[in-house]
Amino acid sequence: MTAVAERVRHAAGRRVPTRFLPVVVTFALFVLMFAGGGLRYESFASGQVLLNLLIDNSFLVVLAVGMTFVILTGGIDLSVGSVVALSTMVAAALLRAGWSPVLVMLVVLVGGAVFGLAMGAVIHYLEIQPFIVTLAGMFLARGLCYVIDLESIPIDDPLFRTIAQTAVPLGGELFVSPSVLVATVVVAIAVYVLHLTRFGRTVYAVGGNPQSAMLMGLRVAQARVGVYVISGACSALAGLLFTFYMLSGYSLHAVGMELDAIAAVVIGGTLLTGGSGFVLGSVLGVLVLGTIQTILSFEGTLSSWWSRIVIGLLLLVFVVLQRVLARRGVA
Amino acid sequence: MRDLLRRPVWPLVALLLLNLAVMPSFFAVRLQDGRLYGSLIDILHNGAPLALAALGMTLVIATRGIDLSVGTVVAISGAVACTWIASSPDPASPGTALTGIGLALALAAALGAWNGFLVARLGIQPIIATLVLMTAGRGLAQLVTDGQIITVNNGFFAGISGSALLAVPLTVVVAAAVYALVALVTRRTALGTLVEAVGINPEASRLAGVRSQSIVWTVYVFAALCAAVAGLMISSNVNAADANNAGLWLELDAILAVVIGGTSLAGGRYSIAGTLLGALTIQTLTTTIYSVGIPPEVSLVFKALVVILVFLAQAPKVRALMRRRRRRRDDAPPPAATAVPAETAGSGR
Amino acid sequence: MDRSALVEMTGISVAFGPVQALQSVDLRLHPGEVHALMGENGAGKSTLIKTLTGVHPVDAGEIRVRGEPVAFAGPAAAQAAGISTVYQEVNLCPNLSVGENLLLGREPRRAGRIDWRGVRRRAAEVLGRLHLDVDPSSPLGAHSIALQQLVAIARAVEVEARVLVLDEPTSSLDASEVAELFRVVRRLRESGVAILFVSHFIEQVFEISDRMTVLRNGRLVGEYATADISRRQLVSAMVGRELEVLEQLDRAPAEPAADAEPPVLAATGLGRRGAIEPVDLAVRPGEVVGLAGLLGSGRTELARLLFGADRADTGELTVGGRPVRLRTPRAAIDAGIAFSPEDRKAEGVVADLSVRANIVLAMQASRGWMRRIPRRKQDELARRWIELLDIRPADPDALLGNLSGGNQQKVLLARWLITQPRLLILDEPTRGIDVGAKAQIQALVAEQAREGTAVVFISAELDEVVRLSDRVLVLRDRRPVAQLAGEDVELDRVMELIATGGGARA
Amino acid sequence: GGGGGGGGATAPGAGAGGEALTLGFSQVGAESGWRTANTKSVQDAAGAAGIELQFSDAQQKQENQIKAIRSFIQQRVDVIAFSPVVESGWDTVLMEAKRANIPVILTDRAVDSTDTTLYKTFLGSDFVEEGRKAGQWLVEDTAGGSGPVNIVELQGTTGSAPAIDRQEGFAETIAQNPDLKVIASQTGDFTRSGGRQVMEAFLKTHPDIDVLYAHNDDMGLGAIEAIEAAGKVPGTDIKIITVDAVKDGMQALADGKINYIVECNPLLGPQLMDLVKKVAAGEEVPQRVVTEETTFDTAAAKAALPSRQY
Ligand SMILES: Nc1ncnc2c1ncn2[C@@H]1O[C@H](COP(=O)(O)OP(=O)(O)OP(=O)(O)O)[C@@H](O)[C@H]1O
Ligand SMILES: Nc1ncnc2c1ncn2[C@@H]1O[C@H](COP(=O)(O)OP(=O)(O)OP(=O)(O)O)[C@@H](O)[C@H]1O
Ligand SMILES: [Mg+2]
Ligand SMILES: [Mg+2]
Repeated sequence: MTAVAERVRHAAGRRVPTRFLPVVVTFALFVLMFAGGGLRYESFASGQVLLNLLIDNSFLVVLAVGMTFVILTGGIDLSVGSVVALSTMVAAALLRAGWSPVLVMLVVLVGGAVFGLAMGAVIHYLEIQPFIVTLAGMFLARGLCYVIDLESIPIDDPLFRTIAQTAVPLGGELFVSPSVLVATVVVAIAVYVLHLTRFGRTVYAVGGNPQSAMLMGLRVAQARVGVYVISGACSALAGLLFTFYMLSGYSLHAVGMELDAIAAVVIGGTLLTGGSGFVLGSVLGVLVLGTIQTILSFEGTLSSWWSRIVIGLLLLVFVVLQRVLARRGVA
Repeated sequence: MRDLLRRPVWPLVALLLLNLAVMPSFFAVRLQDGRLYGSLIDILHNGAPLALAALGMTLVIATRGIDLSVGTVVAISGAVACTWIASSPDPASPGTALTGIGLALALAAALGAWNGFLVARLGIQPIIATLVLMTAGRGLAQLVTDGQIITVNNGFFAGISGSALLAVPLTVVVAAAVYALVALVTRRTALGTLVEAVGINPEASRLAGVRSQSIVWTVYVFAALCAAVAGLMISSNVNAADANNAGLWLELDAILAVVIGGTSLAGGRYSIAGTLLGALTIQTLTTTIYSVGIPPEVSLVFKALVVILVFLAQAPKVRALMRRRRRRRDDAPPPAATAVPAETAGSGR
Repeated sequence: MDRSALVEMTGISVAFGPVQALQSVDLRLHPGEVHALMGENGAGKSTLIKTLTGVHPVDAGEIRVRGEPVAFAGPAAAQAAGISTVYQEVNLCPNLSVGENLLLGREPRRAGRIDWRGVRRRAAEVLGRLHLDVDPSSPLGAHSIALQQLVAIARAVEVEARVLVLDEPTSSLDASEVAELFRVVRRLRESGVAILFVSHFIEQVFEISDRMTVLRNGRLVGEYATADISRRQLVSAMVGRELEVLEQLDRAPAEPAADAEPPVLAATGLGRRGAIEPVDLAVRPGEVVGLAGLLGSGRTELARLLFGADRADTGELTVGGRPVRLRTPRAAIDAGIAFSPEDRKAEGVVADLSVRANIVLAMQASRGWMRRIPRRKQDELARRWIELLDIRPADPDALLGNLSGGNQQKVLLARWLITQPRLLILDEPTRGIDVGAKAQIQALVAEQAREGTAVVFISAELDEVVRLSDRVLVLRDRRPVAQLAGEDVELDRVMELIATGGGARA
Repeated sequence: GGGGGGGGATAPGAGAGGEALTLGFSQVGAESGWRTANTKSVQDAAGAAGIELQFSDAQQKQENQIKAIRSFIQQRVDVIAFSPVVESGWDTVLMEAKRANIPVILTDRAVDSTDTTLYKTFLGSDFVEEGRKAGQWLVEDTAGGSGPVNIVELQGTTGSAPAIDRQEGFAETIAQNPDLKVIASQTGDFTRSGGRQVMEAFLKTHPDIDVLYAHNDDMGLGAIEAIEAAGKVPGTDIKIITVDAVKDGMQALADGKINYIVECNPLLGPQLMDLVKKVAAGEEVPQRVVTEETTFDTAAAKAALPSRQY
């Protein structure tokens, strides 16, 4: 363990500021984990397995990006999973009703943003705790799914199908889905916004100390409401990617996905108290969760309950190692 | 008691009245086989596990923590007790049931200590620390029951939920007793204040010599024990352990109950009476959905709307706005004369 | 209406629930003047400032800026109108870098995005102007309160403001930093900025201000030209009666018997890598040991090691002659050590608990949760210490977070004094405390010492350290440079050691 | 279906080469006893048939199933079988499987793909038919009866396929008799506690319940507790129909507390392994294989109980 700590610190170089340390540690552990899988299972450590990790989790990446914004301000958004489901439902239902696919996508995205705006406004102006507001949002969005339809709605719109089934070749045998490209763009935009705009810096400031941010004359309201709009829009976009992934709308889609998103963000080294963390960390968090899943499916002999226990254990090993390494790194 | 009166009782009252309007016999309570019987009793009886889980959650939240593993511990405790009873050579004897219950509680305490270890000792963020148990624990429960629903036929075990003390269901008695005990302990000892201090400013508390680690540890163990008792009630209620579904998403309802009760998720000041009220409100809401006949496909929307309403009406900001508007309407002359003493600071948090 | 006033506040009243914080207060600020706002702890100074910048809405009264009535929606609006403010408690974001804190919200941009190179350059420039030698990319939270205070000041003077408001900017600063600040303030005054200045240091006020407004219990006492008022008059205006606080506290030098007794606490080679180099220090019963040094010299670091707040990685400690290892504050408290930390907001105040609960917190913690201090005893302790330290409002049920800064500090002192420790470590106990209370606290420390408590005393005010201490340990660059005792404890001598590091090793 | 056959002809030769066949099986989850029995049956049958099983549990999430199927493709298993969480949304991944020449078998639930070449066969029960069977019994039982019959329904998890289909089949059948009326219908989430709590509320609001139709045994068993607590006799005062026929349910049926159970058989393992071998060998198999299922009344339950496996 100490050796790893040393190596991490070494790799990170002496000059890595402590705030990057959690991300660096996460990255190192991710590589370790992936390498471990490669040693244990043949055909695991292939490029396509790595890319599949992205293909299968592109929606989670987008979700985690939105969640990162929210958590950076010290908030939380529990509604994201349900909004994903609602987005798939709305998209499927509108397509079934004969709407044009482009318009459908637009409606879904704007709808998600408006949903986030409403929650953000309640949280900020009425001073109600984010956990509760978004929990109500979670119930509401899920409930609206049922209202639209109980059964799953298949999608046979040609545009949606084409997007879903396109493989973007990367040379060799390797390919990714268009969703991966979308997720990549989202991540890039998020990094830009967080680090190169005043809005982004205000997000960090609000997470560090909302009182101070207000006294410093920053646009606290804009940031606090804005992150929920972003999260809402990201959820809707993730919902669209999920729709491409599934080609169906279903009210029971993405149950509990908010926990996956939160876990990814936290694993990526972001503090739930706000003010500290990086989008790239969250992406790594998603990859870690995805790797755990992949290892499980390669293992292939686990009963349902052992799968759960192993997921828990891997998560545990990961967070404990991360914690211990980051602590040593600082000391 | 005064504390209770300051809490928002009206959502509960409104829900009860809604039921009464739909079903005139809603408040009727009669004696059935030496046990009180009626919708109100159902609410109390079915709400007892939630109330207990929420009680443990309250203290955890007061220390700035959160416990996502509550539902899982519910499943584990039922699974352990029932599996023990079902696989023992004497599955009907009270002794077997007692041992099973003891085992379940002991294991829960250990799991709580585990959570406490991760949070207090290793300093892992509570949400992720307890997520580990939330994920792995249900697998553990399934491992214990082999994924099957374990049915037991044990009079003593059935008695946890089936028997009554002075006609009051034992579940209600137990929950009430635990609440009373916690209220007493937190008031009569310094535990309540110290828990709040740790939740409000951990560093200042540490420098003031508060043993924050052991306090955090204690509340997680207590939360797990509460969840375990809740799990025993739930599985006794159907004489079976369902490792797959028992306590599923109970943690969210527990957190909701705590927050409805006026405790802030940011830690610090908490209210036990408020949590009780919150748990009852949620259970009443569930019962209302069943008895008023809300179709399942809109029940979630209904629940969401009620929750939103409750919180809107309760938000200090909204109340202040309403008060201001009312005052403006009531007395046209300048308000200088009517210096309304604002509610004591801190009570509303 | 005063035509020349840049800011004119008239008839301002603010109430927090039943507490009337301000009642019909007037304040005028002219361009090119330094205006001191004076008053005891809790008089309403910070509240008046926060009303000006739109943090608190006014219940009654009017604010005019350049003759125009204004009602700022919040600090952002006030800032946009040219009012730049340093609030009393450091209000910056500890998670961000020093440079960012300086420029947050007005970062130089290029093509719409933040120009980080520009930020760093600008930050270095601003820090340079105040002669601050810090790395702008280091996180703010890693620095001492004093440095954070300087950053906050730098942030405020960085903008071209018409009005600069400084609420107790000097409470943690030592003489050279204060001099630096005053140099900047004078320059701004010359360029026509109106400066509102709050301080409890009477000397500083007389040094820098042109006029002053005095508040007492939320009411206006009067406005005076600094030249027309004596120190004694000012204090009695603030306090409302004659007070002999300006007399120097006379403290008898340590009784010779002290040396014979074994030290309460003795440290040999106590140090921590990156924080403070090994220090030898012994404190005997009844002795006050002062720690003197410049900002960042390692005083706080040493104090924290003595208390186990941080773990030492070298050296030994003995308490009462027995070797101990202080791994936690708790262990230190059990050994009879008390520590009032420098950063009261982060490390002292439990804001949402009542004054009473805060006062008994340490005592309760050391008794364990099972043995609750009976309510009657709590009430009695709270009442006695509220009276003794003149804590206002005198309400044991008030939430500590709602008290004024100085009053919070008094509560924290009370927290430790009631535990009757054998060794009392005070890191900046008089920070932000008004003249009257400061004298009280000094007297209290002296009295504690007389009763046999050993005291380690840290203060940015060298005067205070020298006056109170029997011995002074001088630190420089996180290294002990000298120990002075008896006759040698003398202001000039200490200053010289701090400045030069002194060839003379003790 | 000719295209499908063509795909099968070039199936990977691992099975043909004499090595053990590998089957990738993606299970929905472990949400009920029924499901666990289903899993166990598949695992045991694979062992018995000498087929190497790659098992993956999706924890009720479609995306996990899709991931699992992708990883099966990656691992180049010989045959893929899975119980779809939902009907829709499988086309993309099934297309990938087809491209990789790996035949697919559906178990338990169907998919709604229009392109039937994407899978070889579907082995499973017909939930709508189960609902019909339950309704049919009730229609016959109340035939010639006098006056209205008040039915309450305990639905499965809202939105799940068995819940929707069992409701549909039942409603469709009882429409024959205008006296049969569902006066309340609520979800009990397929669980015993759910069944008990909802039934408690029903009993308070509707004092005149004649029949309970529960979408699975577990909810029925929970409801029995509620009925007994209310001082009524299950099976007599209130007739009870359920679906599944798990052991506890059969016991209650034998005891007369339940009146009728429609079987939904989880023991698909042996049938599945047969199909796997055939498909791997490139043989033609029917598009739809319905599992052998029956219904039980009290007498049948008493007879079947001793040999009941789950
Ligand atoms: N948010 C608040 N809620 C309730 N009371 C408050 C609040 N803020 C300030 N007060 C009260 O208002 C009065 C004035 O406080 P203020 O902070 O203005 O004093 P001050 O003159 O700045 O004192 P100090 O020198 O100690 O900083 C005090 O009695 C304080 O307790
Ligand atoms: N956690 C930390 N990480 C990095 N540097 C720190 C940390 N804490 C303190 N320092 C630095 O250590 C030096 C010593 O700080 P310390 O607080 O002991 O100074 P001091 O002598 O008490 O002076 P003052 O309290 O007046 O600032 C300062 O330069 C400070 O910035
Ligand atoms: Mg002040
Ligand atoms: Mg210091």
